[in-house]
Amino acid sequence: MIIIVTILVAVMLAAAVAAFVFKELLSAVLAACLVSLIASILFLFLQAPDVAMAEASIGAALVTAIFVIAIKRTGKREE
Amino acid sequence: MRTTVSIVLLAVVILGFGLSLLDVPFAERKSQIGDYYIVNGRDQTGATNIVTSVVLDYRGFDTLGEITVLFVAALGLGAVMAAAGGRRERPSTTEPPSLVLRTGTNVLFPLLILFGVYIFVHGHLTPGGGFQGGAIIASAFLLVYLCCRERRINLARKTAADSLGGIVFVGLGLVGLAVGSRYFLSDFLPKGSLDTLFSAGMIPIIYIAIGIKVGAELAGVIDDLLEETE
Amino acid sequence: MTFLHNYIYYIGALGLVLIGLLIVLAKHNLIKVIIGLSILDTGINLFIIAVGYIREGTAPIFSEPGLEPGRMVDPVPQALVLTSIVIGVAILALALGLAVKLHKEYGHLDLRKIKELRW
Amino acid sequence: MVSPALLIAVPLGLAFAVPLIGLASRKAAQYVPVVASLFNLVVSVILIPQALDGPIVVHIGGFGPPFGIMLFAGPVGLFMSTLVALAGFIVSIYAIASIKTGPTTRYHTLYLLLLIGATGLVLTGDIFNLFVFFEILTISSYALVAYHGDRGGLEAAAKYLVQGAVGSSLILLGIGLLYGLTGTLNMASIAAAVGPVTSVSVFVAMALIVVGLGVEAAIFPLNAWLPDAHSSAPSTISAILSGIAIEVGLYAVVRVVFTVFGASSMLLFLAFLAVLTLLVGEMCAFAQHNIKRMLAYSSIGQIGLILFAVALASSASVAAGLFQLLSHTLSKVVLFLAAGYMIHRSGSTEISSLEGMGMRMPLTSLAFAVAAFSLVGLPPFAGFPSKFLIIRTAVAQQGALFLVLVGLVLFGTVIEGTYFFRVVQAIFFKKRDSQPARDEAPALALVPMFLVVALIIAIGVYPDAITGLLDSAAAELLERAQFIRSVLG
Repeated sequence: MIIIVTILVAVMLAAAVAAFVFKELLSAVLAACLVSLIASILFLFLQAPDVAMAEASIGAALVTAIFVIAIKRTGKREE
Repeated sequence: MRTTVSIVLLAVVILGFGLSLLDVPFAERKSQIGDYYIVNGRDQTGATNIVTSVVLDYRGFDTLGEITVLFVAALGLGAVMAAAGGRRERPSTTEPPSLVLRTGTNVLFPLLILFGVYIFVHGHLTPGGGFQGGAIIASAFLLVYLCCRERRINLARKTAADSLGGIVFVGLGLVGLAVGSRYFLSDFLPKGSLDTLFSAGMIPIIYIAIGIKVGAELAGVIDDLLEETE
Repeated sequence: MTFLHNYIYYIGALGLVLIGLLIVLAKHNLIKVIIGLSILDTGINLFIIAVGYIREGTAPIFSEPGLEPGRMVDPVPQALVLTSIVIGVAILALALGLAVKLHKEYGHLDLRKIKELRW
Repeated sequence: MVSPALLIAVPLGLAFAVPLIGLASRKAAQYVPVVASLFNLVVSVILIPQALDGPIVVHIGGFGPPFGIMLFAGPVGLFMSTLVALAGFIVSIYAIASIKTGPTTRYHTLYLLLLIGATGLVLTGDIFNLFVFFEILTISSYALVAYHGDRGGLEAAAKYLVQGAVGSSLILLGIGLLYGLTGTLNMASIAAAVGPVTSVSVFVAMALIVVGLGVEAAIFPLNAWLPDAHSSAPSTISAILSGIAIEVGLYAVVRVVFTVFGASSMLLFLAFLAVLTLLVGEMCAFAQHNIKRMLAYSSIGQIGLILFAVALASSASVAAGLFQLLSHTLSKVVLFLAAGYMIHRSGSTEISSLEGMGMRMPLTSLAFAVAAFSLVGLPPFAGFPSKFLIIRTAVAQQGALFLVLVGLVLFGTVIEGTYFFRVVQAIFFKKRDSQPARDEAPALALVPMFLVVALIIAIGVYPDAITGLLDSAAAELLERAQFIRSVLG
């Protein structure tokens, strides 16, 4: 169990760093979406199913969707 | 330069915060309040999902504030997007959606709505509630926008659902102030028997109101952001 | 191993807070900054939930008979985080709306070059 | 018996109803904030005598502290909520005349929600609930700053939003840490649990919350957003942001530092920051050519002055600080509202373009001048007794350090006097070559301004009318043990 959690946290932090590094905004948003998804799994491990559900449906799905809509209407790349 | 300064600044913040975490041991009980809710929550509120009883009864005032925050943001987004001009017709996508996408949307849309409704109606029994259900309803609308860009939600109906959801919540709270124990937002309805759909006093009613309100607001947010796409 | 047991969730949460703040402070693109805010929010939520966890706990839902109240995790942080997630999406939506409008005015979102208001 | 919960519930119900009303009639929507703030004004004033006998503690939902959320309507809370309702009422009347373009229904709803956020923030007794109302206040201000949709407004709103969002994240982080440390969210039980213990972790939690709130309160160096936001917003919103929002933010900082944490060791540091804020604000204001930016920087200076008085932490100085808060709110509301119509008539925000306004809009100019004199601290206006009391109580503090700080404060107020006299002189005594005809602001804008002007003069002449309320408000802020007892019994 602890090993799975450690791996998940490592992937989550790597995804967050990726969101920092990526110049392509869509990729950065997808990385942030991955962060949210893994966080939602961690919420489930921490016995918070309500929060996991909210994070998955709001934090991961809807937020990513509105990010993608906004990026489509603005620049695709940083700078 | 700016990056270096920010890293130094953050290092200080995180160091201080990390040090103070030593006083917050992981996986130990920190609060008597949580215990009180777990022990008394079922009797006092009638909900088997204690998180729901905290969200809607013990800390219901926070939730009233929370739906107000979402209301503010949806209105504010509408005001910002509408500042330059009025509501415009959205041009339909250049190529018509394929049959598969259209049929899929038509099949999935009612199912998603039904699922969202299920989630918020059962908020007091199972994980989930008005916010999660509302988000699922909004994603059903998102699906429709992906398929057929030119479809718009009915502005008047959206506004009505949005407003009525809020008014029901505040109204129930004011009724609680007028009757029964005379506290704002106090639960004056009978609790019913545990673990049945019609139980937990006004929790299901409020979650239905919140679900409809949140669904309407989030769908409106998507609609506003899609406005006048070139 | 005990170190990981005790601190892995805190490390994850603090890492997200750190990276989120770093993105907000060091990046100049408004959309990127908003992505940073979203990561920051996720980190804080994870931290608050981790505060409420107890060892070998169960979810605070009496979904089946025989669940011990003494082993349920603290429901208060979960209620707080539900609120905070919704507040987070509210801020993000408004911020993205502003970004779309700003892009319409300026044609770019570089905060260094958006400087009308200087005296 | 009236419950303080009505101060939030009734306006909130009305705010949810505004979009529906707006669907039926756009005209009707603009009267809702007037009605709601008038209701709040009346209820707050009715409740004040009761609160002077003892604070009114309301348990929301019928769950006693620390299990439920409570409202704490003591003298401070009701003083602030009266002020919010008064300023809100004045500005909402003015808005009927001045807000004509754009999505007006949304404007009026957001405006009402901003007032609700401010009212809830000053009345709540629960720290997470404070965060929620803080978000209502700030998010509605982000949206309202960008209301006109011009470049300046959008830019200011975006910068305000980013800084404000980071600030509120820090608050949330601090609240999470505090819950981990004390296991409660009720302010009184946190105060009881934190007690006299001062560990690193409690300090970190306090620092996070104070820094986050300090962004909204515009304490130096967290105030980079303020001049942009206050000068780019519509004038009604500038008035309410300068007159209400930052004061409410300051209230939250003071409540957290004094009541929740009882951090007397922080006070000297706060006094230093306050003097710094004052000097930075006044000096920047002096350098401005844009009238709204000048007023915005002057607000920063005034916040510094108020915080300085409060940080001295004697009962007289806290009362003086609250008095200054009152007189600043009254003056700044009139200044922004009057400047709004002058800018509208002259078409430019430059101070030089206001020359000759004394002839063109004599009544508006008169209101502007009275408010400016009051802010500078001239008798017989409300600003005189408040500023005088601050200086007197500061000198009464023993110690050379305080004398130096008082000297700096006096220096700041001299600068303030200089730039305000410069503007008043431009308005009344500079002649234009081609004098435009008289062109007064409409009655709907003049009446609210002169209501406040009358109040400024009335308080300036009879300051004793409110000193009783201010003294017991100061006592409430300073006596932490009393606060804990009145909540937890």
